[in-house]
Amino acid sequence: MSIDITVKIGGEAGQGIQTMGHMLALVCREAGLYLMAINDFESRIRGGHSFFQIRICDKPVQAPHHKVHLLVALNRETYDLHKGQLASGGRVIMDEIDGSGEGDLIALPFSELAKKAGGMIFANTVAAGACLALLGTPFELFKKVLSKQFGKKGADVLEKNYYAAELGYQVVKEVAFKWSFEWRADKPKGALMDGSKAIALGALAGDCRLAAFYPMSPATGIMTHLSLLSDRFPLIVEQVEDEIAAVNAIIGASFAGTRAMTSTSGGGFCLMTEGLGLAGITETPIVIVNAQRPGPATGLPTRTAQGDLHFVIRASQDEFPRFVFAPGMPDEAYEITSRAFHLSEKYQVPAIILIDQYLADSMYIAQKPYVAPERIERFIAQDDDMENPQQYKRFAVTSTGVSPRALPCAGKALVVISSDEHREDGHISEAIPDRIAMVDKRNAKVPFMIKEMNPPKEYYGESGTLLVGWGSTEGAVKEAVDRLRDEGSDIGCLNFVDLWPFPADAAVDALKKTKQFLMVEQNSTAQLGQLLREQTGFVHSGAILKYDGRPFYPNEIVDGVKKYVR
Amino acid sequence: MSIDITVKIGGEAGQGIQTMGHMLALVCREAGLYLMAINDFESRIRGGHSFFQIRICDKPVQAPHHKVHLLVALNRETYDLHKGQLASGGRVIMDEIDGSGEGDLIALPFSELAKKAGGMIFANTVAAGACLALLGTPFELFKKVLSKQFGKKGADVLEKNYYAAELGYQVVKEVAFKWSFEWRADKPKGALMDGSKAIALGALAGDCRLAAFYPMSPATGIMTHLSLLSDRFPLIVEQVEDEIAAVNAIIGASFAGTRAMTSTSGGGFCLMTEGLGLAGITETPIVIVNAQRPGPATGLPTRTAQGDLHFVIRASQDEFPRFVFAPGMPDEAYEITSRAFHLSEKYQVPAIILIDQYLADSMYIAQKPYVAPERIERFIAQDDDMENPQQYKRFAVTSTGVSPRALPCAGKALVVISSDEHREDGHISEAIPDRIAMVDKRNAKVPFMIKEMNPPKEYYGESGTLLVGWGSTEGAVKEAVDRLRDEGSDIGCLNFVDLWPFPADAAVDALKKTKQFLMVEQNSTAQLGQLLREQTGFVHSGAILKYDGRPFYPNEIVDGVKKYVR
Amino acid sequence: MVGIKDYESLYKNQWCPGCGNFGILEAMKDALVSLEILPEKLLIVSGIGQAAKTPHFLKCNMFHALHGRALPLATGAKLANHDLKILVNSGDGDCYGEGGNHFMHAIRRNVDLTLLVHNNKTYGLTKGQASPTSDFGMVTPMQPRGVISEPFNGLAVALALGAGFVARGFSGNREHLSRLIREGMQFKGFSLIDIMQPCVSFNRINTYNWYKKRAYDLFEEDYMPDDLENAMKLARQWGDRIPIGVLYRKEKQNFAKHIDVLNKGPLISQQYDPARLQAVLDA
Amino acid sequence: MVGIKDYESLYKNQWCPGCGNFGILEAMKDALVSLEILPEKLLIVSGIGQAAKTPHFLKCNMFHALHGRALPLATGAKLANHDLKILVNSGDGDCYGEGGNHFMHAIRRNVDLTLLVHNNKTYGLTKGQASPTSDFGMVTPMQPRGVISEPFNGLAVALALGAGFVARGFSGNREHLSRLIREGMQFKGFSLIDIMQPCVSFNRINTYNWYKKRAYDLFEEDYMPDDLENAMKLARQWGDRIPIGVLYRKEKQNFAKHIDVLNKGPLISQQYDPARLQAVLDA
Ligand SMILES: Cc1ncc(C[n+]2csc(CCOP(=O)(O)OP(=O)(O)O)c2C)c(N)n1
Ligand SMILES: Cc1ncc(C[n+]2csc(CCOP(=O)(O)OP(=O)(O)O)c2C)c(N)n1
Ligand code: SF4
Ligand code: SF4
Ligand SMILES: [Mg+2]
Ligand SMILES: [Mg+2]
Repeated sequence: MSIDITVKIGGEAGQGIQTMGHMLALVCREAGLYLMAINDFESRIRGGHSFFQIRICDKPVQAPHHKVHLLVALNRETYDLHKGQLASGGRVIMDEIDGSGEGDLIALPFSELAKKAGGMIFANTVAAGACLALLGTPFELFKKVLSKQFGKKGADVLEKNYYAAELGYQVVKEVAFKWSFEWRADKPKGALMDGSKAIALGALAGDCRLAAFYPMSPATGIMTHLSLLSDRFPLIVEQVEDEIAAVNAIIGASFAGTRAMTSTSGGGFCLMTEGLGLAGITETPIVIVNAQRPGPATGLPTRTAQGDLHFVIRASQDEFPRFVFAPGMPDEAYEITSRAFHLSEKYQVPAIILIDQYLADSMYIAQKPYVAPERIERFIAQDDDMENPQQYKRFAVTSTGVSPRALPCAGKALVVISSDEHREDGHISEAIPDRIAMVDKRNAKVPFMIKEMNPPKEYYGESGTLLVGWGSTEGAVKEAVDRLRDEGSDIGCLNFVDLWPFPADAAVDALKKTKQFLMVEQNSTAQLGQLLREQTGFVHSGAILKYDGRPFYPNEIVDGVKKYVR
Repeated sequence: MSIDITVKIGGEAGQGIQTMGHMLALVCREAGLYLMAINDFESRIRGGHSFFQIRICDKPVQAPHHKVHLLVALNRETYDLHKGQLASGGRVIMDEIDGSGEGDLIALPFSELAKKAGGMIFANTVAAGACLALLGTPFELFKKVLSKQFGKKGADVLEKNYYAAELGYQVVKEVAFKWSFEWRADKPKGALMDGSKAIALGALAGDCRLAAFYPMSPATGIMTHLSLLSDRFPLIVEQVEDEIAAVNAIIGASFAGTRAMTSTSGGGFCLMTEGLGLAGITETPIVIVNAQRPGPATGLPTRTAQGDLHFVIRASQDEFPRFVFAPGMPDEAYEITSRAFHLSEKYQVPAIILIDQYLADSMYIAQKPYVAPERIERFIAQDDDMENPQQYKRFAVTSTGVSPRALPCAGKALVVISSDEHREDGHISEAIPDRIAMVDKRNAKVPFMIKEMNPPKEYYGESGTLLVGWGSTEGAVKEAVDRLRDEGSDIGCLNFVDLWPFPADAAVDALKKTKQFLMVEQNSTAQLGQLLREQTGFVHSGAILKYDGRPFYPNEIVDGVKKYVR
Repeated sequence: MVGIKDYESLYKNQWCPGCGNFGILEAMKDALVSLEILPEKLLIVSGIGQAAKTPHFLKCNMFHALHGRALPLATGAKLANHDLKILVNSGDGDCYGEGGNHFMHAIRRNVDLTLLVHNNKTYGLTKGQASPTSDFGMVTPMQPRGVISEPFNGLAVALALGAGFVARGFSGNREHLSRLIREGMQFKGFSLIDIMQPCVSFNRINTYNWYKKRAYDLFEEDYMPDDLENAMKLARQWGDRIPIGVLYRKEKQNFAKHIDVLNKGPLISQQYDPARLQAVLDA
Repeated sequence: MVGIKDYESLYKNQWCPGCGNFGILEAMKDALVSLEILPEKLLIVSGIGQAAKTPHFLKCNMFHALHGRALPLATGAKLANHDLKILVNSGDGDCYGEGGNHFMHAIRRNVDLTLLVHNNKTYGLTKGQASPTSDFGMVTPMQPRGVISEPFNGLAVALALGAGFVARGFSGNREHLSRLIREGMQFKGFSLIDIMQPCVSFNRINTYNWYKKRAYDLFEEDYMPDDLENAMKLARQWGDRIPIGVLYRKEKQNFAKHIDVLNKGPLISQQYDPARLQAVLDA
């Protein structure tokens, strides 16, 4: 890669780190560059320490980089904490009131300039200006982005921002920066996308009409996005009293005929497990997004993890089919979400989308345009489809396990549903044949569901060693593979997205090609590794596990692999 | 066995079936016989159909029998439903107003006799009398039991019961019954025990002092037993507003220094999963009994199942150690419960006891006296144990993962606990080293916990084929093994009681001795079978699964095995 | 024309003979018939318990859901299709115990549905433990030394939270109860009818006779249910005299009316529009 | 002698500068000092949220528990050791949203502890969504078209359920609030103090000034908090004038007093007796 620069902006919560990061991202996108940015913040509103770290490339990029080329230190602490990550030749820009003198440090009069521009709220723009100037960004490009950002706020605000930007540019005019590069005026490569937004859009593409939820990091972003869009669609986003209400509300909505979803994280998902079982036994389609964070319990609310795989595939008492998907990147999250609505309704089972804080809150450039489906295939039975609507049986036994699903009050067919075990007509039954028929009916769906599951994604799948991961680690794992291959290793990877019902045959086909495989997971017990053994008999020969709440950097995987592979 | 007789009493809920069954059980116990009785009832209070089925033997017996020798039909429906189960030569006694004429039927004027004795409430005693008379029970024995039962209610009630019993005896005087046998006046072989009571007693033996719960079949019985005993012990049994309150209340009580438990079933357990994680991250000992019933959701509230194994071992987000035990019979349930309190406190982890409706509601003769522990070993740190109580750290890192546990307001040591990830002193921390240290600390307990786990119980463990089950199916599986061995099969069985952390080495040792093994489970996917593959790599070559909500009869297992083994 | 027999269920009743639920069931049928609601136009949502089995014993669309969770499920259904006529059957344990939080928030939300709480002051289906409404001191097998918490007053809580239709019925007075149900269903917004319901199997205190002696009819007293303070007083009246009738009634904008997108019709009837979505995707 | 500095935490505060929680924290310290409670004799239980972080910023025994679940956990602790002095810090979301059911049942149970609800009318820690107490119409990033449910009135609900000590405080009036906390802690039974707390980051409506203009002090008015109807009226008073002080106070037997076994002392102090158990086992 010719351009591969990481800029990190650090400071206290409330200093506008994300706003500034967003500005940089927009500028890069506008210039036709690729980027990938992570958001690191504490569970508090002001103070503490957070950062936004953006990696700017001229090729697609899907993981953060562990070395920082340019550090924007909005306070002294940031400098102290992160200077060790500087690439050799890397520089730090910091307000001169926070210190000066160190060789790598460019101390600048940010506050002074901000005040000159009109007040401290312009400090971000000044800093962004300085930062972009160092990178060699044409000033016009920054102006263009500023005008898009602040145009609506009136000429005065915009002018002041222009001026602040200019001040930032000028103050570093004389400073040389090793990674300054020539910006070509290319057109944007794709939308600026984070996992939360991609899922919100995917929900619309799945024709979701009720989103009921209770706020919980890192799942709230999805609902914020949906909420802002809700006036343009037949969509209600309703914040309810607790997660139990959320899951039951979406079951009610789905029963009544609209597609519905909720999003939550671990503790909230716990509270939804009984409802999950209700969807299971009543065969009501619903979509639940579980955005993972480290646990147990409250854990680390704003951090990332992959610790819930085992839990979600087995959550709720007794047995019933469900789908579980773990998309790797926003583009895939969009597709998976819309597909989850489709499959959930097709098979009348709950679908769970497992993401994590890393995917939810990180920014990517979408690699393809998102396409709205032409039409939504519904799987609803009308009176007209029935021989005799008065004889309608909601749980009629069929060879596929899927019964024609009518909606309440939509015709003559009465829809009778019970959370107790039931007869075909939906009324409670404790009779042995009814119980067996219903368990068998629900289980009968599984083989058909498995046929819908995609195999794990292979990347150099024929290699002697495979790294095996799932969900959001895909980007980091692939980059690690690239680097190791560059060093001459015979290595590839497998990324699992469609996780349940487990595509065991496909997994066997993929695993049997390799001599050994290593798990790469963000948990402490290699949950997918255990599942692979259970489902295929294949045993991983090692695992690179990270469970400190921070995402994988490709180099950590490279280093981890080297412990196993020489 | 020379004596092996099954008596079934069937009728509507509210007809006093259980009272009558209890009478028979007491009489048999009094005579030094063994017995095993199951309770089959619907989720309703009056009407419908239920039965009590007691198997009477002169040797220990631990499973029900599928053939009925004597059927007491308290209504016509019972006769119609169950006559097919009669052993050849089996008889039915029924009130003559419900019908007569059939060859196997002994129509008797029960209502008439009851009225003669003083009213319809004596019908049960009349029927019991007839039933016992047919079995050849000495009348004096029945009188003895009646006097224990009704003595407290006054002479009049007792006399009337004597009279009713006598009427019952006389009315069948002339009737010959194939399985009438000679009753020897032996002394009782043990206490009459059901799983619920055994667990309640085990909780007392574990020094449980707060039992908080929300009613839910089949878990309520445990609390009813405890409640009745609570005035004799330092014990509060508190019914709370929901299961979430229950689990949080016991965490609070345990934190404050008393051992505490709750009991529930699937849906309630779902609601407790977040609290389970709270116990996990705060390392607070608690004991949860999950009494399984068929699901998902409400399912079959009064029926039995083993569908929650996967769920309970993985319930709650992220990872933390826990114990899971599944006792096979009341004697073991007593031991396991008291041990669960001990181990939970020793390792500061939650312990889950998995039982089911079958174990909870069935009656057995205890095979050994239950012994109260001499003393309770507590694992509490006092100020005196500390170098400097003011420096006390609740989550101090140790080599075993277990930190000294002080109690709040018990000394100078301040106890600081957070459900967020924390430092050693208990305050919230998002720092990477703290997170890693705490995950590692919690995980460090696992190897020590595994050492506490007993291996699966072997019964003819060196055989060519093993049946593998867990929990309450033990009795039926063993009897099936006995029968198959009698027929010449080279077969044995393994019963898993200590399930988590999984004793993988012990399982391997047991499984490697056999050529093949078959799972016997009350679920539809062979959950333990899957777990065995995950944990040991061994794959079962077949499974005998029952998921209709009724317990296994040994003959079903025998028949099932024959499909695999010739 | 709708007749009682349109509502006859072929499914066999499972309640105890003499149970107070029968009176509620009949009153419901009366009200539905007099409102001329066809079974296929009615949706009943219920939780778990004896009360919650009610819809099985009628003929209608029904969702017999989880213990305590009928209200959020009904809310979701109503949001999806606000043309639905929804009745909720719940028990005192279901609604005020396990479901207590939803009860409060359903009131705040003022969704247009009618909630019938079959208040037998016990957990019937689980065999007679105390419920949140059991009287202080009530002895049960589970509370052998008597209940030691104050009974839950659903009517008072509803009033405190601004409920617009708050009523108490008695299952032993079918005509009166059916009137309450009718008025509740006609009310635009959330309506609560807490129903004194004898449980012949487990509640030996609050029997038919106990209630009959005490219940007095607010309709007969020409009580005007328009004053919150009076209503609150009546909600607390318990003992020798217990008022039955509408304690409070005040219509206000219901939930669906606040949601602009519902002006275009129920969510389920609106069209999916790929162009509109594509515009957002391309933005 | 207990002094303010005994309560200074070494753990760094995490609230926003200017947050109303600081006033509550200081008032708590004042009250604890004047009651001469030593840090090692105090237990604070809290849920999750900004409010619930409070005990970290004091020095004391503490259990910072799950979102919404502080009250049942505190109840369990109190049953285990009824000598514990327990304070509960909760937020409006924590207590009235996620924890609503426990709130109601804690009142019914009348466990002797003091509940402080830091009512900032928003979900602070999760970044400013509406909470159950947010005003009708309040616009947030999550409620872009405004809140469409009625605000939750915790005081009115508590009164409806028979709470014995019901008060409202204001974090901007430290002295007044510390008096409330003192009286609440001295009260034998469940005491509720709902505290108007400005959130400078997310609630731009209910600011310090907004409250200062409206709050009037019931102590100054010589209001007698012994009448339920008056209390109910005050609980509903909101708008131009908002009363702060004790709205209602009535002592009644608290939960622990009803439990015979506790006459022998706290559960944790009683002895395990193998003989007594063996007698039951042999019965
Ligand atoms: C989560 C959960 N907890 C507990 C139960 C068990 N349960 C079923 S019905 C019931 C109580 C019923 O009482 P109530 O709601 O008053 O109804 P009633 O039977 O008295 O009409 C309980 C506790 C359950 N089904 N689900
Ligand atoms: C089960 C669960 N759901 C959601 C959350 C996320 N959460 C944390 S704090 C909070 C709201 C806090 O609001 P409030 O209780 O009013 O406290 P404040 O921060 O305003 O003081 C939420 C929803 C959680 N931790 N657990
Ligand atoms: S138990 Fe009570 S409430 Fe339930 S059906 Fe019987 S009488 Fe009715
Ligand atoms: S977000 Fe609001 S409540 Fe939370 S600390 Fe900041 S000002 Fe206080
Ligand atoms: Mg009830
Ligand atoms: Mg708040």
